[in-house]
Amino acid sequence: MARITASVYTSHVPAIGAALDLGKAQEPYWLPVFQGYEFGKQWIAERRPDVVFLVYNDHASAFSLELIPTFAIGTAADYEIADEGFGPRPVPRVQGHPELAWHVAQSVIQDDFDLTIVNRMPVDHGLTVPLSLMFGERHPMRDAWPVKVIPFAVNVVQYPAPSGRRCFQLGQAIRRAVESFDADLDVQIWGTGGMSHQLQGPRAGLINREWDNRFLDQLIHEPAALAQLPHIDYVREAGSEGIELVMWLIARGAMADVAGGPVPHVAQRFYHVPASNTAVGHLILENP
Amino acid sequence: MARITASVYTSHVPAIGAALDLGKAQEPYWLPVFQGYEFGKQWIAERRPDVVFLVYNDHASAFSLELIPTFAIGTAADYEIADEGFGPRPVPRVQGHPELAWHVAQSVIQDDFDLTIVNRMPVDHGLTVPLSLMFGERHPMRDAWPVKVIPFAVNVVQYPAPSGRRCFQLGQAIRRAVESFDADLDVQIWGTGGMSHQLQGPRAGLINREWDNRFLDQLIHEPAALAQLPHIDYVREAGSEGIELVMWLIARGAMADVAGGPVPHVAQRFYHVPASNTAVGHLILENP
Amino acid sequence: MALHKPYLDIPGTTIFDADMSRKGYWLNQFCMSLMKADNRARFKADERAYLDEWPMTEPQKAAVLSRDLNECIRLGGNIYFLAKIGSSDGKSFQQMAGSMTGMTEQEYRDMMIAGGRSPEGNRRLGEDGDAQPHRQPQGAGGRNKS
Amino acid sequence: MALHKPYLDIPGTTIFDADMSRKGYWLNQFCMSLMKADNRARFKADERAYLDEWPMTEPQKAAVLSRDLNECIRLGGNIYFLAKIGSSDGKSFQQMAGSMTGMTEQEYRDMMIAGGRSPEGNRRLGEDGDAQPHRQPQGAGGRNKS
Ligand SMILES: [Fe+3]
Ligand SMILES: [Fe+3]
Repeated sequence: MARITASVYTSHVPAIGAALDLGKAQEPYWLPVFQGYEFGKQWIAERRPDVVFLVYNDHASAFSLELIPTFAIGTAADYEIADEGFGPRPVPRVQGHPELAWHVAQSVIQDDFDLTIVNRMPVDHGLTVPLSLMFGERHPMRDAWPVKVIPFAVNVVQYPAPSGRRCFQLGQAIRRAVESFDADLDVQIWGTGGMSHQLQGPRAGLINREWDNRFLDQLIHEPAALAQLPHIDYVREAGSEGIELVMWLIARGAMADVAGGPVPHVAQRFYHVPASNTAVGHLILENP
Repeated sequence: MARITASVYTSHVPAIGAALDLGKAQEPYWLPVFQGYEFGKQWIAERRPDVVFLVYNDHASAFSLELIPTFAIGTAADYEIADEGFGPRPVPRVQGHPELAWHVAQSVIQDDFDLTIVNRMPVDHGLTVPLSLMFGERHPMRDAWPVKVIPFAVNVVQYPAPSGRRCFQLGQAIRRAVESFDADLDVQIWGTGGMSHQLQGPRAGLINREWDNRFLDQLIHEPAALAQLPHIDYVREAGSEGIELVMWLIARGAMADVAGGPVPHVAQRFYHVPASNTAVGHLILENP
Repeated sequence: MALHKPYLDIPGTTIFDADMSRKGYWLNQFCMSLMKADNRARFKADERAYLDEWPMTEPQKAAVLSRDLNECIRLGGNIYFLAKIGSSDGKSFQQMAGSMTGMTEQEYRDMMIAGGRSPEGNRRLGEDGDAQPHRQPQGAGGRNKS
Repeated sequence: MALHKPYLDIPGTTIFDADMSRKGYWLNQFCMSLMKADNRARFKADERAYLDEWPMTEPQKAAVLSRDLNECIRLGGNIYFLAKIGSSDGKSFQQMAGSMTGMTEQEYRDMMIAGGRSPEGNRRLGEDGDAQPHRQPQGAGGRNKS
């Protein structure tokens, strides 16, 4: 049977991708950011999963205003890298896991989540920056990512995003689906985006260090309570783009303790301000 | 406040559209079909709604396998007529109601239904045949449909379709959303598709008159029980394409009695076999 | 794997599930392209050449060329997609559906006018209805065979 | 109408809700077109001519031409769409975000390095934080004004 071994949480700031791609990772501005991921890179090298179920949001790359899915699951065999306006990031294409993706899609739709199934979806920095942070630089042609990826895109661009409560419930359904897949696979679920940031208007640049750290505390210790937080609190406290943090609740909902299992082990916790406009947060939780 | 005044249920057989468009409505084969809608045409002329919330399924017209939304709500101002392989049906374009559509979209997403919002969607026979049946022939250029339409597309092509239970709950959420819209609008909700039919394989042509009529009975009198029917029962008893009938449960869920209001009045009930491959069923339920 | 398929015991019926959808992806996407008049014209002008533009399997292309809809479905086609081929040919949905039974057009039409195919004996494999595998093809198709 | 908007009391912030999305539909779809290199080249070659291909309002076109992102947002633009304009110009997201505050690039960068904008006084309209309407524009933009 497949199993969820761990969940990883990380911001997916586009400037982090640009810093990597332009060889700036050693500059004083960026060094502390990448140092925060040194542990994660070693950790994942030692316990490489077969599949990463990667929860992220599309930033008007695959989805325009023509069509806005609340939840979209990628069931394709591979995914091209989106051109976000300056050419695609120089990273390998992303290989999917159609069997598991379809299995999860079918299972959670039958569990009353109204997914959109997607077979063609260019993936943007929301998905590729976390891969780069955890797996380091990869040549776009000569290398490949060392894992299969199931992209799971959440709408957080067009109001209203799904509620934290809904995301947390979805995570639980995803865990049930993964555990009913009858191949021997190690699966990690990643929640990306956030932490506090606002990219627009006179309030651009908002950072809320206290709120972010409370969010990390609660995510670890009382996720069900955190999942009740209304949308307006994210925006008011963590900036208009801080709403991306609801995606972390999907990954958290998939951990064993939520279904009565053991409490997860906190393998890594990291917080840094700033990366460009954004507070960077990163957690690794292991199912014991 | 806006209110749901009635629900209309009807098959949306493409051949019915073709019969109308080719002037065959008076032929002996088709006459009994159209006679079954004479009442509805008069009824709706007398109590024309401002908006029809039209639940239907796309038949591989707007949505290919690239992207398959479980539930898609149209929020556009207008919709082109799909070319299903022999040119678009010669009927007027469909005018939307963006304000109410967005209101419903926002409300039901916040009510934990994971809709896809769509602003560009050619509409096929699933949507236009019911309009033709209820409003009669309309010239594609000189005429317009006499109502605004909110297209609501449900996936019943790619297995798994949403469950009857989910559809019935969604109808309840749609009713709450419509009733919280603060403009004075009469809204009808239509559920389309079905009844028993199978379009594929050696079992093509399956019709189950007894099952269909029991479905109509239950839809009227005990919809909550009917909503528990599993997918497999539709396929086994009403043919592989009989699964379209889950869409009727969305419309039924939006009726007042489901929320503790008065029992609906059955204004019309009609059943006829065949139209092409399909059993035609038609109901009109009024909220008293 | 591990996808629960409670519908496999229904005779003469293919549910368009995940496995079929993956198998038939390009076959169905080819069909979808026939919604554009230009593509229909190109297809009709040289079917083989048009099919060769698509990453379909050879058996899928052969099934399209011979208009064998049962075979198309076996190879992952979905009837709503396949219907675009029939539409391009000027065929009605009744002609397409009937073609999968082995009946002549008139036989199928008569069956429908008489109330359609009965569900009796056709609910589960192993019963004795007219949609069961051991009774294919039906109608004139069956008589020609025997 | 009747859409509940609990977020209207947050200063310096526009939530991309239904009304904004309808207002900005073509502005955002224009931005989306800049994801293709060909379109970027055509836009850069003659911005006005490229904009005229889109059913945008004149104020929307003017806001794009002058790269006034606050105005673009007021007219229905969403920052993730508008970012395609900045990318076409070779601007970073930090430059784009900073441009909406009135600060110079260096001022905005310094604010971020110092820990970012504080939420204090910026949670609700009527407080006295630096994102409040009566304190705009900020930084050098504000000094130039006064
Ligand atoms: Fe993001
Ligand atoms: Fe249909």
